[in-house]
Amino acid sequence: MVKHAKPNLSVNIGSLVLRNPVMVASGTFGYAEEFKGLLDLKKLGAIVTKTITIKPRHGNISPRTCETPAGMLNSIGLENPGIDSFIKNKLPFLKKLGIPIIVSIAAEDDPGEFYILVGQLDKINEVCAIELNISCPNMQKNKLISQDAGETSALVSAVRKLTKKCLITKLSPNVTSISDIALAAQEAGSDAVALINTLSGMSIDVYKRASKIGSWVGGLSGPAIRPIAVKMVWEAYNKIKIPIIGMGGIMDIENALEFFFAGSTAISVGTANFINPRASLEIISGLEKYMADNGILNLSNITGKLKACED
Amino acid sequence: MVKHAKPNLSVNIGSLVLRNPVMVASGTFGYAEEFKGLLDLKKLGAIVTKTITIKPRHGNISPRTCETPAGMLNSIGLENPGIDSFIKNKLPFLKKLGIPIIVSIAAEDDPGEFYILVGQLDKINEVCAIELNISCPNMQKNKLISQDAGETSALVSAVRKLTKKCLITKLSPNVTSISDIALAAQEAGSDAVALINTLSGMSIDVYKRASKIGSWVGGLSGPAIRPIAVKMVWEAYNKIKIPIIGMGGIMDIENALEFFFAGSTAISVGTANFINPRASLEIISGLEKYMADNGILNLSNITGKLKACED
Amino acid sequence: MEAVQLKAKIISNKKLKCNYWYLEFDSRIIAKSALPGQFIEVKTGNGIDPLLRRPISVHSVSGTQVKLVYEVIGKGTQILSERKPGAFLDVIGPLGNGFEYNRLTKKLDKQKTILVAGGMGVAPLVFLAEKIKSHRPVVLIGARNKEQVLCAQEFKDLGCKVIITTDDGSLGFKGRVTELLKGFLSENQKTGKPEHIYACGPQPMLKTVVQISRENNIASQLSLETHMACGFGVCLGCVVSTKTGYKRVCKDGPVFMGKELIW
Amino acid sequence: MEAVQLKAKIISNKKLKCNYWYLEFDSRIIAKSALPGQFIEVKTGNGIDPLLRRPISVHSVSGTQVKLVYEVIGKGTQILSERKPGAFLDVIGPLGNGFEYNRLTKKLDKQKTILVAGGMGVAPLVFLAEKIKSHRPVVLIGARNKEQVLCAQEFKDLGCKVIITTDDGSLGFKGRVTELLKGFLSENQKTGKPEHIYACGPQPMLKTVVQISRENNIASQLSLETHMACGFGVCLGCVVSTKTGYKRVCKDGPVFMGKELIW
Ligand SMILES: Cc1cc2nc3c(=O)[nH]c(=O)nc-3n(C[C@H](O)[C@H](O)[C@H](O)COP(=O)(O)OP(=O)(O)OC[C@H]3O[C@@H](n4cnc5c(N)ncnc54)[C@H](O)[C@@H]3O)c2cc1C
Ligand SMILES: Cc1cc2nc3c(=O)[nH]c(=O)nc-3n(C[C@H](O)[C@H](O)[C@H](O)COP(=O)(O)OP(=O)(O)OC[C@H]3O[C@@H](n4cnc5c(N)ncnc54)[C@H](O)[C@@H]3O)c2cc1C
Ligand SMILES: Cc1cc2nc3c(=O)[nH]c(=O)nc-3n(C[C@H](O)[C@H](O)[C@H](O)COP(=O)(O)O)c2cc1C
Ligand SMILES: Cc1cc2nc3c(=O)[nH]c(=O)nc-3n(C[C@H](O)[C@H](O)[C@H](O)COP(=O)(O)O)c2cc1C
Ligand code: FES
Ligand code: FES
Repeated sequence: MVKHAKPNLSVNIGSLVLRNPVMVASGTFGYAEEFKGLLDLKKLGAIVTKTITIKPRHGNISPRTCETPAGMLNSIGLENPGIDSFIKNKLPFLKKLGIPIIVSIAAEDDPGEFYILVGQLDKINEVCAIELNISCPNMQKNKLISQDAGETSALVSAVRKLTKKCLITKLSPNVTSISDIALAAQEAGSDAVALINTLSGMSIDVYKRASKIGSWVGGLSGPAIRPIAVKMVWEAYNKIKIPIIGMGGIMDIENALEFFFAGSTAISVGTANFINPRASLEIISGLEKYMADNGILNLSNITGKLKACED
Repeated sequence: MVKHAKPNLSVNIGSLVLRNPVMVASGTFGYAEEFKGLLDLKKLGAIVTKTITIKPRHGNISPRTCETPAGMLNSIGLENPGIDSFIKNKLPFLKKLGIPIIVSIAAEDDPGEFYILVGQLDKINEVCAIELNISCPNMQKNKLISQDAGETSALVSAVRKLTKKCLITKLSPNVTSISDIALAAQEAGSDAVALINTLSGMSIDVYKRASKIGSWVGGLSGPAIRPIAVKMVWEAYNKIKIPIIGMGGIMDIENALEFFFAGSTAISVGTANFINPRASLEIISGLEKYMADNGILNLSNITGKLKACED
Repeated sequence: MEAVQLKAKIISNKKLKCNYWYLEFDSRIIAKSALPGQFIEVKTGNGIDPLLRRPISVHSVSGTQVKLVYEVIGKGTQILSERKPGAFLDVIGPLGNGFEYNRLTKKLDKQKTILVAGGMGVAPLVFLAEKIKSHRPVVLIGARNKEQVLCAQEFKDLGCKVIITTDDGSLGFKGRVTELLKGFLSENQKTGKPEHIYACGPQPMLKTVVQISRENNIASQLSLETHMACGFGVCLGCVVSTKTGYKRVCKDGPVFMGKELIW
Repeated sequence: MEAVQLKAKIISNKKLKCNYWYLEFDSRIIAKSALPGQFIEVKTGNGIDPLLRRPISVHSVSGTQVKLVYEVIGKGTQILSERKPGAFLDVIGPLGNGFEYNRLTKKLDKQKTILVAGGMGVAPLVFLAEKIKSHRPVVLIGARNKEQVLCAQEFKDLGCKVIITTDDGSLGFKGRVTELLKGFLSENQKTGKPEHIYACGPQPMLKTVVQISRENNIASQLSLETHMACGFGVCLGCVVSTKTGYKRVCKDGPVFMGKELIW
């Protein structure tokens, strides 16, 4: 009976095949080692590393995080050990896990840095995909690459020439039209887009009359932004053909399903990792159960399958 | 002693003088009559009416609202009786209150509709100010006027020629750079900008596999969006000179103070009116107390007065 | 009477059975003015989760006390069920139009009025039955199963004739309350058919009730439910389509005449 | 030992005095491995308000039970204080490095160790005092007033010499605990000065303690507090500046050597 047929959770993202569609979002899972003992890492669909730059970055002054209604602000400022130290000290542990590793990278000043980073990562077999973080709100830039369709397309097509690996472009929600940017990434050869990075936000301690974040502004994440993220996934889904990796406030299976119905091929768990380190695994088993209970054999049968609401 | 000096809550917005800086936001207070008996309307700094169009509008299909984490989505679709019926049936009650009345207006199809609406309102003494709603996400437009600096500036300067009344331009947060749009409104002669309207959002009922909103997409409001709104007020404050009317998730005096420190000259209470109809009055008395306790004689002493955060 | 916002003392908040609870709060002003079919907007907890108030019908009124019956189905009602007697509940009410019965029932003979309740739908009908008990209304109650049949005794105590049906037949007839209504009407063809139906329950049930009442041309009043952001007519979020355009369920309703609705 | 996430049964959750509460939960695995200065990340309630966990120090351990002492200052601690015994608390722990004492204190004579606690700062120091009680540490406690002096008896029961000071002089000396520390050090110049200071409390106090310990060149260990999003080293949100760059208070700390910190 359909009800008992084993559902197939695997999905393809460009050349990348995932055993299940649940990843952990960049910057919310470190380099996985921190979660050793808190969950069985081998069960994850994929791990996206904290964003790496060429040189080590110390990151922004503290305080770097604060809580907001149903969300949080962060301004870490891409603190990371730099690509060489990452490869030497962090990658070995990740390789041992035997699950797809997606390395997130960013440029500090010059888009050209992406070429160098991609060049180095292209040589490493265990790196299954590269995520271009052109949407980090915490680097005191007045404009992000992903806030301009032209710059996005220029960068992606340049990088595309440098690697055959699966390329994921991560976009910022702080734009007038997410689908225009997503389309630009697709046309430039990106294998997928990751939606969404954090929204620029600010929270004020009225007693200190100061921003709660040391670098004044931070990126908003968590359940508060979920409706914004779901809407952007839905909007992009209706305009582009490449897979969408949906994220933004996913805490449990119900939230994850919203993103699949809105058009996500895979989803990413972010802030939830801080609150419930097992959230991602609970979503995987929840997804298996949901598909079995509803006789859904393949995820493609739910991705984007949104009905009109009859009152 | 300073502590006991009576603080002065009045603020100026263009030609408009408010006894206190606390308004109620368009669409969350109807035409005030609905709140009769729930609070003393005469104490409000100003009332902004539900947005009015030339013709009556039936609005969008239901369901029109749903709850989200620390927020809500709405897709009312500017249901309103039209300008003539508004003037005939709604305005008389508002006039009797003897407090500043700000009429919010929008065009259904053609920006030219704004000229007609402004023409009619310009003749009415009790209308102290006109708010140009060029940022309603619920009219199934692919682009809003306030999502384009050029269109914003064109509309505002055209309207500016038609009236000497205080002109407030209400902007959408769904833009790449809020300060660019705010600047365009200022240069075109707007007396103030109102920040922010709702963010485009979507929420899915995973059991029905349908959007919880009948018209699929809605506008996100409530505490969830406060950090986004505060950031946009702060960003605009650092770029423009005209007053900012700040709003977005203001529930109490603490929230209101965030907006003043971020650069608001006045603030507007929206979604909170549904949950605590007295929120606006509690904020007014809270503001009086805060100023008295801190020896602040004038609101200009806190607007935009944000300190760097020492850890 | 205009609705008021106040902090009312919780007198009791007890589990009835299954997930059904009843709560009594003290408010002379609301108790005095509340009418059958009206509801209260309750701030179930402090804080912002859930953010919005929850609408709950006035189940009945005694002295200065207002009684609510509610089912715990989610966050808000869960938190409400955890509130302790003695604590203060932030309420706005009474809200909505309520059932129309004085003018209507005055001329009716006994047993000419039928109350149809589906599940939680009994809540507002008890209050109504109290007001028109002199007319000995017939009450048809439908529920999923025996455990979920509510308030039957209360209706009986008011002198109503009560007929029960359950989806699984674990109590009374087996089947939906709308089928029960059909049967009841055909049986009573001869004895002179009822002249007014009051109904409250899930939307699909109400739609069927409207059909039945039209087929038998009997006047009907339905108490509707929609998602409500404000509950007092200001957000325009709760509309339903009627012959005269969109109407607000919270303010123009929640009670509508069957003939008004476009169903 | 690696930290674990588990649902631990609440054994007791009682008000101590003022806004101070203590809570005991049962977890053999955490009780067995927790060290003084380590902390627990507690999900204070279900739901998303507040969204994040709250870090609370291990106050002490007895058998399979872990004891926390906390002050109700906001949403999270308020909700925590409403949790009932028998319910299950979602905790992650033990977290952080904890105080270093074995190697250090082995060679020390009695009364050569000073514990300096400001306000809630007593919480982790009780556990430490227990471990090094054979060295008869001297405990300096500072609080706003008499009511807010915590755990004094517990330290005495462990055989510690306890000296108290309050801002308003309502108990013990009048003044800040850092002044008390200064005084204590000058007095004991002759009798051979202390050789190690452990301190926990508000940041301004800790900064002064570091100064004092530097002036008197005494080694010091401080337990720091910062806002924490995760508590287990992954978000990089809780950093403090040290001579060797930014360090995570939750993972590399919360205990730091005075000489490491750039203060
Ligand atoms: C005028 C009116 C009178 C009402 N009277 C009563 C009453 O007397 N007793 C009572 O128990 N309930 C009554 N209700 C329904 C009650 O308001 C909802 O059950 C309640 O709001 C659910 O809140 P929650 O946070 O517990 O559930 P939520 O977490 O908000 O929702 C849980 C689930 O229930 C669904 N749901 C939420 N609201 C409704 C609704 N209005 N109708 C149907 N499904 C819903 C949601 O879609 C979700 O799937 C009334 C509703 C209205 C509009
Ligand atoms: C490693 C560590 C160990 C701790 N151990 C204990 C303990 O044993 N007992 C105890 O009572 N508390 C302890 N704390 C502090 C405790 O975590 C906070 O008091 C708690 O998070 C406040 O949560 P809340 O939701 O009640 O207050 P919130 O609503 O989050 O905040 C209320 C007010 O308190 C302020 N505040 C919040 N967190 C902190 C903080 N970490 N330090 C100072 N002010 C803060 C906020 O800025 C706000 O003004 C510890 C903190 C850390 C980092
Ligand atoms: C503390 C923190 C650090 C983050 N760091 C990164 C990062 O380095 N690179 C990146 O692409 N996104 C980063 N993000 C964004 C997340 O990957 C994710 O896009 C965003 O948080 C929305 O998902 P969520 O609401 O589930 O957290 C970070 C988010 C948080 C909360
Ligand atoms: C139900 C609802 C209806 C609204 N209708 C309008 C409107 O007609 N015109 C308008 O300019 N803004 C409208 N808004 C937006 C509010 O005025 C306000 O900008 C927004 O809700 C953010 O503030 P808040 O978070 O305090 O609600 C509406 C908001 C809500 C929730
Ligand atoms: S719920 Fe707001 S108008 Fe009915
Ligand atoms: S709180 Fe996340 S790294 Fe310390």
